[in-house]
Amino acid sequence: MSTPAPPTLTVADYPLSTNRPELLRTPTGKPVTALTMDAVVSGELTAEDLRIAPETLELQAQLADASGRPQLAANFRRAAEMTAIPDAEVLSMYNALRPRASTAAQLTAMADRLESTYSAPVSAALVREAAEVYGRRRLLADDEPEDAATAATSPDAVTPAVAADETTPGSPS
Amino acid sequence: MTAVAPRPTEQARRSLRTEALEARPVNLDGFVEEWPEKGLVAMESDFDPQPSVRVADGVITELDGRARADFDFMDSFIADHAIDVATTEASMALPSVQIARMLIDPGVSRAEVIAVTRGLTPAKVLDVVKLMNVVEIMQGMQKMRARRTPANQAHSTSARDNPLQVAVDAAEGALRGFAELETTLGVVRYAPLVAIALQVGGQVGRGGVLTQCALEEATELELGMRGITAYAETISIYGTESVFVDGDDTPWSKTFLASAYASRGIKMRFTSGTGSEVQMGNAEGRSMLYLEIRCILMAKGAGVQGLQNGSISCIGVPGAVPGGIRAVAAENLVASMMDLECASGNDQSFSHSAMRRTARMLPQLLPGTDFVCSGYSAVPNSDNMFAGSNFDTDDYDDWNTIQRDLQVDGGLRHVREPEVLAVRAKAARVLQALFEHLELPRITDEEVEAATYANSSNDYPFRDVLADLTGAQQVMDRGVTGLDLVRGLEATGFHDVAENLLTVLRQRVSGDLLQTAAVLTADFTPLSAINDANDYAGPGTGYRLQGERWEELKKLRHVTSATDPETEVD
Amino acid sequence: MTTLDAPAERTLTLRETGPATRGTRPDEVVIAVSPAFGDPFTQTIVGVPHAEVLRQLMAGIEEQGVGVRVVRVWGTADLAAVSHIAARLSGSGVSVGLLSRGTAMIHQKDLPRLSNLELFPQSPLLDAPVFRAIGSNAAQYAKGQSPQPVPTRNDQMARPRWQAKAALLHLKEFECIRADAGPVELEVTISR
Amino acid sequence: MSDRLVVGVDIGNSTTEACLALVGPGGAVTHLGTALTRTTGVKGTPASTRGALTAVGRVLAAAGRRSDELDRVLLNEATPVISGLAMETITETVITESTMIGHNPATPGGEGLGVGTTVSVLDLAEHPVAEPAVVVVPPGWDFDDVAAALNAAAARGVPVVAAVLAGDDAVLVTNRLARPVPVVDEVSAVEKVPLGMRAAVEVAAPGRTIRTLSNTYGIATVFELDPDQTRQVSPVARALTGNRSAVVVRTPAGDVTDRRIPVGVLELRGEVRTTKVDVDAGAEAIMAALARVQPLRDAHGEPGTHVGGMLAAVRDTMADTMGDGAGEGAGEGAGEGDAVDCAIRDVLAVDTFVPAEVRGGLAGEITLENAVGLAAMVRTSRSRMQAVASQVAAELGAEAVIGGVEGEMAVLGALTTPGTRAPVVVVDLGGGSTDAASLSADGVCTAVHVAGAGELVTKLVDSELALDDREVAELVKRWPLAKVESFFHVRHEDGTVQFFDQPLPAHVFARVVVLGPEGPVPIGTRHGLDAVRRVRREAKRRVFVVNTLRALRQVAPDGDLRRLEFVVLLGGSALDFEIPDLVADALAEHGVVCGTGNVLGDQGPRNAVASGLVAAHAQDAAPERGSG
Repeated sequence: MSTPAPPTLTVADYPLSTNRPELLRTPTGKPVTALTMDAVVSGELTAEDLRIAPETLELQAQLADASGRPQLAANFRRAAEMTAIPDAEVLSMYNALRPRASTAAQLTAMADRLESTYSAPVSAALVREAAEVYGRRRLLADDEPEDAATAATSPDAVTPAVAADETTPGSPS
Repeated sequence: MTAVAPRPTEQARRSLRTEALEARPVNLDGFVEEWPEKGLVAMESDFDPQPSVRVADGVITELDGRARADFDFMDSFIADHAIDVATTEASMALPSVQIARMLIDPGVSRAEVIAVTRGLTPAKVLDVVKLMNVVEIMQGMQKMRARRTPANQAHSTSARDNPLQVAVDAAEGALRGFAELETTLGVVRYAPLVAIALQVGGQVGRGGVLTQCALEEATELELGMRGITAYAETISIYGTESVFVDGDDTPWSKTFLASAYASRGIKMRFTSGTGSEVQMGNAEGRSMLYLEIRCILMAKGAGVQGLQNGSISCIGVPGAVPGGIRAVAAENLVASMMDLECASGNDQSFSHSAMRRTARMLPQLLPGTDFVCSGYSAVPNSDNMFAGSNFDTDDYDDWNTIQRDLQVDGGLRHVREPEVLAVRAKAARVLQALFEHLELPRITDEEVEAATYANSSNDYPFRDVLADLTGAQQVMDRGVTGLDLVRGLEATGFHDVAENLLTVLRQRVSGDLLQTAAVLTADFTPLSAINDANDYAGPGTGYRLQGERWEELKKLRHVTSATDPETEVD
Repeated sequence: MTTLDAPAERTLTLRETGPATRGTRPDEVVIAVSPAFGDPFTQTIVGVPHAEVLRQLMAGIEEQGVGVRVVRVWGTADLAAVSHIAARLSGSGVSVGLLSRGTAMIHQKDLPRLSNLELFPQSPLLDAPVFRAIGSNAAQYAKGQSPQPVPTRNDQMARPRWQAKAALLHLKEFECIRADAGPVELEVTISR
Repeated sequence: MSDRLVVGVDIGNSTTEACLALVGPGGAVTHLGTALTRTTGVKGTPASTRGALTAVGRVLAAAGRRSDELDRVLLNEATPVISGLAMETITETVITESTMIGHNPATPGGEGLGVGTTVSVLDLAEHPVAEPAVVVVPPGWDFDDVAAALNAAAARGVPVVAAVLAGDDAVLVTNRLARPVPVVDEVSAVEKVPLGMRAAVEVAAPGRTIRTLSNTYGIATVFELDPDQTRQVSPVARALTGNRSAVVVRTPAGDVTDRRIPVGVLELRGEVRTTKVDVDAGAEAIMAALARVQPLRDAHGEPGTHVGGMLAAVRDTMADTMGDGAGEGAGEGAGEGDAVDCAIRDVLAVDTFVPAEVRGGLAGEITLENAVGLAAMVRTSRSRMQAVASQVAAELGAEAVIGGVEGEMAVLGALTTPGTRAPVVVVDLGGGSTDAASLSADGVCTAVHVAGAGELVTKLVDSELALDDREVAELVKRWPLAKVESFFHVRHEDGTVQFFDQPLPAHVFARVVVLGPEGPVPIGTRHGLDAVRRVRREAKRRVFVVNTLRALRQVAPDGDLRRLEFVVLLGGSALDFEIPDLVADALAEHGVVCGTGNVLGDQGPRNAVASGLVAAHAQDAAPERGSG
């Protein structure tokens, strides 16, 4: 992938699907215009063709920057890095970031893996930062809940520790 | 030793008026006195921190009276990710009353307000909105809403998890105007079939509708990755560290998850709301709104494009304390002030009183929000598997009439019955053909007929649950994707529906729907806070209900014709 | 005449008789009440007197021919924790945990603390017959039988009516926790 | 001449199977793979084409081949089969004048026998002192108040000898009596107990059963009956046998009857004669009648009965299925112009029982009423396979030929099982029907289809265990049982114990469970493990063993099973963990070697017909090429 870096985008380029389709490619390298019904029916297209490419996420990050949303842009840049990580590993990494799920060493190893295997320095920095805060807030795997009698730590807690007389707070809606 | 003696009960004579009042539905609702020390208070509490910020070497070293060494993880995350370090000291130096006035001053643009709010701490935000009454909150919302054009979202579920019902009610809902459709399950194993039904039904009703299925994270993400659903919003966050941990997450785990969704091209928003922390017993002595503002800033720091808030499933808590619904309106405003998409609640059973139910939603309906309801029940509430919404199908005509009375756009419209029946019948036939094509359990002609004319799940023939669950498992085992659905729709002759779905899937490659407050219009144009930015600048500006759309909203089920008063307008 | 529909007003007396101990009888169920049960609270969220709650739970257990002990847990008002502490004190390993507002749970000592045999989270929907059934089921589990779970009820409109009061009662109950006090045995007297 | 790529496709009732192979010039066969999918629509109709294409697509993909490489698609001559199930309850227990209560509450109170006059607790204060009282307590009474009322009466000198309660309070009341008496509780319709009548209440010690009221002469003694009266009460005694508690009230015309419900007539039309049989005569009579008219040409049930409705529905479904293609099939030749042949060609009747509430019962008493389960099958001679073949050919661009009768192909496929040889009989244990085909030593093939298979087993399990949940019934049928004895161990149905490191889920604690593929599933029944196992095995025996024998008798030389040598079991139900053993045990008595097939040496009982089609094609091909 050594395509020349596209020009920096402005908000006028949005939506890319109508204004700049020529910039859009699938992870398999097909232009977005190749995603036709004929191609679907003939079996040329696979589910892989309908994923977003890291380059596209970078374009959207530029748009987010241009519209004054640096955090959103940072999210897209982490996402661009994560396109390379298989679905199952993404989920297991997420689970490893849950409170008291990992030791400091495990989180460090995960950050190293993000950096070395997936060239994902921004995501790795997020994990390192989590490791630092978890250490300070006693949320690493070796830490005991501060109040063993009342804290709930299990993900499959059937009872929220507390007043759950109705639905669980924050339940989907 | 404890001894409990019976309490004497007195039987004083009551007036007939008191009896009439006692019989009013509002008296079935629960109300409690405030208890600020424990956080059982909406937004005015002496126990909330005072605003403050200190920056040293480009790092926030003090936040709302707490030194960096004492930060809990919410403080840390907000300080390091949400607040703009470069501008925070300047923003914080502005008097709260000045910021509050900027929010309602038509002469100050949305962008100018955002330039200030990006540097505010949670306590400062609270200090600002505390100055605003509910009308001012609405004025603020009118300007600060991210997307210029308001929209609405529906729940389409079934008490029997009947995929056919979900499909036809999704189709009708899309036809009536909902831009997003959400479902969930009673029996979780039904999810693949119901998610397919929602997606397909939605595309029959109106091409470009976005769908999601609320499930535990792994399955929800998997359905999204496969292109069976289009977005996600059931990613809960909380305002205190202890409750966040009770929910088995942290700001970092949720941030990672947000990026995971974006990495698969899937639109996503977080969920939070006033009352959840005190309901979970760990409000740490802070008011409900203060804690919700922390959630909103956390969401912003995570870089997620939007938030579903407005108390959501804890609405009974703010609903029971003084000023609680004002606080709920304020939390929606704060989400918009933080430049996030806001799906503004009104999605859970709230009151026994129809009058209270209506009053509760006016602060969102009147100014307009990105999604006025984050779940208007597009099925009767008895079929609502999110435990009931503030509005359901029985309220369609009332909602349409209120839109017409006040000339506001709540995202819905009246649709004539023949059109409703046509899309319901078509959605049923499409799902029937698709199920057969995918070798899923048969949908009979009798079911199609019932679905066309049904109201609730009781009006459908029973399905063979065993066969359906086996079929649902096959969908997962065989790795059926959105592309397979497109192929099946095309192969069974429903070319238009196949095109609609393919176009929605193609959006994923462009990532356009990842931008703030994005929806797809009927002609598949992504409409977001970038190309449909809210440009409200006082009377005569911003989104106005006029022209073709206003003509559409003038229609109701029964309107007497002026030309021939013996007939009704069709 | 007195019926279940109009329970007689009874006086509940709970006398502490010392630290709670682990039971040895395999045919007993331990009922554990939360810190505020009986005092300062006297009734559940919907006004079922605590005397009646305990009387019906105990009757359900007695009808199955199983013994019962009642303890109070002082250290926590978390239902799962209250119930699990009681299960570990129970000779059969089966317990019923009870919060002042009425929320109840059947627990078993070998289960993880956050799991349970049966949970009755909707306190506004629990009345005397349900408490009787909960006691009966707990006793049947203690005997190694497989009772049909007590049907749980659901009411979408419980949220607007009871959600805030439940939160309030929960906060009040937490105020009564004595963190350093262990569970104590109670002698129960219910009289008219 | 190079090898040719062929695929055999078997469109069965529930699954469609494919077998891909290379056939060499000399007829040598190289198998490349097999595939399986669900049959779409009814087999042999154009709707089933899609399943066939799916199966072919899958086997090609798995072998890395393209459809344009195919030389030929070999289809079986699949004739549509539609089956149906119905059940009729044929007995009914009726109690008149509320003569007895025999519902067996879990926890009665006290022990022994009390005989006296029934009196409501409301009237107890006025009850004469000399008269022994059986106190009847309506719903809503608190146990403390009941005990107080009984103690007060006893203190007044009334001999309180027993009580009958509406609520579940017997132990509670007994524990509070100064002098305990037998108490029967949970009598939901207690208001129907006649007052002022002589009554007897008996409660046995835990683990025992009553002795007096379950004995006709015991009742006669209690109520001082004459011999004629004694004769009348004998059904009461029988109905109470095995209970731990009971109440008998002496009323002028009280009775318990067990009557037969007329549920209509089944008309069986054979080749030469027609006979009618009452459905309530039971399975044995129905099957005997069927044997007399064999071979069956059609069957009809009385309109308005379940059986009549089911038979009509089966016939209508077939007529609709075949009628669909009336226009399009006009030029197909076979069956053109004929009325669609939709006759019932076999029925299987099975005696079963259904738990039912006793009419006139006071406490929701349940008895096991007799019932007859009936499976029926329609098979039409009119095939629309030609239409399927044309569509398959058009889609795949390869020639599609209809090659041979299912039964023959199944035999050919079965013969690829190591250790078999002709003469051989195959039995296909399916979902809707059980099929047998035999190949004699001289190459003659005969095939039969009989009604009733896996689906009937599920239905019997569901109704006999009163599960009312087909999903659980299906699990019970397919997987072994266990009892969860603690959170860390289960006892399997064979008595062995398995321990777990992680606690089992809470909802299975102390329950009888099915050990399904996704972990233990609790069975919602009060029955113990042994009872569930017995029901399951009996259901399988009554359907599969009976049907295998029935089918084999029709294909065996002179109907003599002893003249069969090899029997190979095929089909989905041959994968069951115990059905093949049940069948083999039954056949062992006749000296028959019986086992589950292993097609191609690695396919188990699957893919026989598809493999047979390939084998037949290769056999045909070889001599042709040799001579030509």
